Amino acid sequence: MSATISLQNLRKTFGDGQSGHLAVDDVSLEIAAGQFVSLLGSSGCGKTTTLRIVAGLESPTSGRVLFDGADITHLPASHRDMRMMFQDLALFPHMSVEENVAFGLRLKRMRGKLSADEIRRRVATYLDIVRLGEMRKRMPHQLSGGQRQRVALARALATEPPVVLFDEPLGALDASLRRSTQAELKRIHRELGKTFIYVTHDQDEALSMSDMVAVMSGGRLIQYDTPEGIYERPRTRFVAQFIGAKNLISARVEKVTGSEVLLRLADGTHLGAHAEESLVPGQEVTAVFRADRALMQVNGYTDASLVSGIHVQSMFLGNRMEHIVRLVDGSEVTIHDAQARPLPGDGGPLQFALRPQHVQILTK
Amino acid sequence: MTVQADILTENAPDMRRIERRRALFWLLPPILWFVGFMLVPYAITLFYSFGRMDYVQFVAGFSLDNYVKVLTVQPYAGLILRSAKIGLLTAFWSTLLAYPVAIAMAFYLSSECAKHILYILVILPWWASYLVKAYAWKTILGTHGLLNEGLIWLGVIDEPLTVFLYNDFSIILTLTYIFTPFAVLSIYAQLERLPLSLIEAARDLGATGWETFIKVIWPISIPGVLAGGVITFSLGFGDFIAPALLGGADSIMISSVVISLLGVANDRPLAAAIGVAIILMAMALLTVSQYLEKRTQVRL
Amino acid sequence: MGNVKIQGLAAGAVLTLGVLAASQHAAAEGSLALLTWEGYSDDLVVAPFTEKTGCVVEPTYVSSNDEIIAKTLASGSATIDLVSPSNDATMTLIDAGAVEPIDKSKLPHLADYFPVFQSPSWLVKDNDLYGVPYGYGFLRLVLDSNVIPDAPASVSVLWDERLKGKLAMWDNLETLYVAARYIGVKDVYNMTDEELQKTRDALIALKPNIRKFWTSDAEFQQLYMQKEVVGGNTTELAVSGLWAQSADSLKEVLPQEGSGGWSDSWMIVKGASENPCVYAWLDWISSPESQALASKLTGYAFANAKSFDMLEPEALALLTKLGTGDPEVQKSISWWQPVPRRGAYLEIWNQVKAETAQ
Amino acid sequence: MTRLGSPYLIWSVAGAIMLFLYLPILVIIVFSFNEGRNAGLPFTGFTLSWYEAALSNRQIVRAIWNSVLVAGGTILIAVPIGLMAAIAMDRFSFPGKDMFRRLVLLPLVLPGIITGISLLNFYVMLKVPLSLTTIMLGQGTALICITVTEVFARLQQLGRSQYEAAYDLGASEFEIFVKVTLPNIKTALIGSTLIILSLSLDEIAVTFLLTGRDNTLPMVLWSILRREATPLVNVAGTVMIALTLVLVTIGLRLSRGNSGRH
Repeated sequence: MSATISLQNLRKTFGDGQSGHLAVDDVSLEIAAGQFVSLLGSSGCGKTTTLRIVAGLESPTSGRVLFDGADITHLPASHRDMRMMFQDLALFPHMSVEENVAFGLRLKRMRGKLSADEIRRRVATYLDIVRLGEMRKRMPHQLSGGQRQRVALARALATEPPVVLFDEPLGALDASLRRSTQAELKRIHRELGKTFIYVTHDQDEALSMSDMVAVMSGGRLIQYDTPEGIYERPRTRFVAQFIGAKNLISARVEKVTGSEVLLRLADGTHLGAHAEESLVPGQEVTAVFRADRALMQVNGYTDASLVSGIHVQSMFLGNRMEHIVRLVDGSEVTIHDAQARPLPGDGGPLQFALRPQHVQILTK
Repeated sequence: MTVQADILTENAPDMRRIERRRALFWLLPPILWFVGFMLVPYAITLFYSFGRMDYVQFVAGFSLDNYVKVLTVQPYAGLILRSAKIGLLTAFWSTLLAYPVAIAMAFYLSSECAKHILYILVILPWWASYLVKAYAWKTILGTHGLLNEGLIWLGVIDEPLTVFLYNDFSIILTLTYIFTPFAVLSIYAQLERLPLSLIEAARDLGATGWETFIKVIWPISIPGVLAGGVITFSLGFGDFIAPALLGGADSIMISSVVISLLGVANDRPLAAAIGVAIILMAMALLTVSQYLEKRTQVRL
Repeated sequence: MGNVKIQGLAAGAVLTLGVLAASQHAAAEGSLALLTWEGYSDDLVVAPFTEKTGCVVEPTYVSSNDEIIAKTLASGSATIDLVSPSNDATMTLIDAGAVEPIDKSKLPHLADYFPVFQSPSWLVKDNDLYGVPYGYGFLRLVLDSNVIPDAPASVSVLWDERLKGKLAMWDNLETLYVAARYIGVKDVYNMTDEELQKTRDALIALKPNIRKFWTSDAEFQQLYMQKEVVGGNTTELAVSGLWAQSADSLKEVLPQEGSGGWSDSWMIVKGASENPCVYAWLDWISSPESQALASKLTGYAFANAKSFDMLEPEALALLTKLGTGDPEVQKSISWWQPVPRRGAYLEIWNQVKAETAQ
Repeated sequence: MTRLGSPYLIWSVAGAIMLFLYLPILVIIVFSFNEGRNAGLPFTGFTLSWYEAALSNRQIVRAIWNSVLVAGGTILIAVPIGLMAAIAMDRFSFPGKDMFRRLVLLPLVLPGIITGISLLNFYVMLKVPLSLTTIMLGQGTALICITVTEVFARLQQLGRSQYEAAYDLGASEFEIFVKVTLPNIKTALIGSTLIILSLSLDEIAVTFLLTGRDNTLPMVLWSILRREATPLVNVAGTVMIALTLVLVTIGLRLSRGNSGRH
């Protein structure tokens, strides 16, 4: 079952021309068949609008949506081989669980394609997949939040679309239920091999479930990468901050050797780093690294650079210690020590080491 | 801190008593009002219905004669049925006309302001006075009215038609016209509760617009349709002005008979008996419609 | 907060009291509440009265004698001082004790009244007069002579097939009387059950010809002018009105079966004679001057014979043409009488109306 | 955009229905300027003289004022009582609640003339003279159900949590009402007031039997129509639309000015 989706230069403006609000701004994206792709961003970043354009619930102001190469930009939602799981779930309140799931199977366009037995079997299958077999006769208002999520999922899956769209469906769940539902979704994705496009504002959720993550901001696509790529190599300051890499150091490029870059920090020390794009010596950049990549054992590396600062404060976090360090230029960074060794004392000097591959350079 | 102390004393407030007091606070004025201005008047009507007139003198008693008369002697029972038929047709057409407007108002207007404006536009025709509006329909439907003139001008007909006015058609048309806003308001009140995402979900699952309507919107809107239908039915049922102004030779309704009984015939007991019969019918109608509304009302 | 609360409550209370007070429109000194027909208390008649006596007139208009009876019996003199029912309704009020006898000595103009109105049967009980006759008239049968050029002098013409769907008949027991006269009932105001049934059948046979039951003169005129109907039974007012609107082909049929006569009378609601304006009004409206004014306004004839002398020539000519002022014609008229079995009549009438026309 | 069907289709159907609702209104307005003596056809020429006649007609002006007064009184009766009944029904369970609910709705379902007779019998027995007040009481009783249904529906939507939170924080019943309930049901109250205003101004069936000395506009219009259907009635209809529109606009402005939200 192939189901590649390609978004080409999508734009969507709400309201009229000048006073209108640009919700989606030139978004292009390739989604391979069978992938689990998350659209990640804070509220108002255009991710839901993008999803709704893919679903056919909105039409873009310009740009195209291709499905296996065919232009479906203006095809109505009902004619697309995709189903959506809505943010508010949109369960039909006057139908039982079973009827909700069977809804898409009993429509006129399906007439002749599925026998009554077949429909019953399908409903049973998908209720089993979401583990709601016993609840089939219940009405939506008789279900718990998690159960309702699963009905909505079964309903979307029952028509066996190659693509399933999710609009922050887990937003209303509590943390533990959320986690188990995520695992469930991941399992179902693996078992069914469909293309999932998933909108969320939760970076943990996006990183843990997806094959690919598209980070969006202000209607634009900022970075489209694997979770590891996003996590390790954020392309912009925004992405870095959004996925929780808060340690930003101002620096100047001193030497460029391929993707290896040598930076010079405010205190004159050097820092080895990694860059995706070409840089010129003398350029002002921002270096970013994750707290857990800092090496507390500063001696014995050939490839790591040393960074020094003043220890400000420590916190014990169970499996690690978190230290806040003030650098010479006044910026504060956070580093983790996985072995949770206590430091000699507050206010003293502190050094840590960073490997070049863990230092990402941001130009914007 | 005194609260703590209170709990230990015997004067500690009892939750149930407070609750009862609060309930009474809200309930007592309406109950007194309804007893004073509804139950007592209805009881008086009931009292009259068991009596009889001795020429001009009312004689109290306990006789079911008036009820027997209402049920067996023409035209009373027949006219109640006839009025019910007019009411039903009024309700049917009002609902049919109201539904698209309510749909447009609920789902095709995104700004609150536009909804408010349409809402006002729907009830604005009420303000032109029933009688004046009914008279305007005469101007439109008459043998030489605007409709006939227009049809002749268009060449659809050569001779003016007399079928538009002074018959049940003109009565039902006028009643439908006057009461449609009620139906719009009650259907809209129900549709307004329906989240847009339900429609999107249905469309997304492959339903056509019509299927979405039949399988999702219509079932959920039934309580509103019922409520509007009950109101328009009742208003149509009890009307006596449209028959007088626009009705034909056989367009009499039960309310007109009630009025005539109160007059020179001065048969207040018979009028009261008809009144009581209608009150009972209304109670039955409400009971049934409440049951149906409860059954069809969905929890969103 | 406390202040706001109190202010809010106070404002609400003041508003409520204000509205209640404004609505409780008290019967002011020297005011007169009339329950009557439109036209009987028009400014033309009322203004000279108010000027002369200082009494302010507050009319409430009704559409039927039913309404007069219902409201008079319901509210009494607290609400109404005088009512002006027609001759088939007067006795109900008299027998119900809802009205007072008239003190003839206070009304010198009564002496000038036509003989039929001196002590008409519908106003007299135990030798007491209970009302002051006012406007009166004979019911007319009119048809468009273009449609029925050969109308016989009989009500039977109404049943003519050429009139299918073209008649407007009065929504009143008078139409029942017409049918009763047609089938030869002697005393149409005291019919037996059998006679009533036959009358009912005659009316049902008439129904296909009826397009509309009219309820006011104006409605009849409009029905005719807008060519919805070509005739029916109606009042002088409608006939003269239509003639004035150059409905020249509208001709009166003078039925050999006789015509009904209506006569309105002012009656004092029990207890209202304490209001000094009541006799002042009765004196004024029984005068020839006022009745001439009212005649000019309504087109009806009025009970004071001298009022005819004060009419403008055209108006007099019209009434003469209609024969209204002729005492001989007056005597030949079948004046409405109290109908003891009013309820039965009404039931038959409602049955006729409820019957579906073929 | 993906809704039920093409917005063009829906709007043309809804537009046609709105046209149906406004056709007679248009006729009324146009024929209020008719020079002839007839409220309907033929249209003989344009004149403003009927407006002059209507506004100098004491009876009509008085009746409009009476109608507005009755509508005001009706609102003062029906809105507070309906509000209380709605709150009681939403918040508490009490024996006979279903019956109470039916009783509240009964006047809406009952022909106005039956309500009228019952009240007339009542007034006659108590020897209460008929007046505008008796009309107000009749209309008020008949229209309570409008407020009840509107407000009750809103309260049900709101749920109990706000009320319970306020109760838990120690607010008195009155404080809860003023600070929590009222702001939330304001639009429902305004809506029901609007509907009651409209219905009261046009009420005939209940009013018919309860009229004393003073007449409301529909009663006067009826008597005018009986006598001679002149464009005067169209003028009255047009004036009522304009007048109510002004009243409602002022009302909405005021209420919006107070709320700050929306």
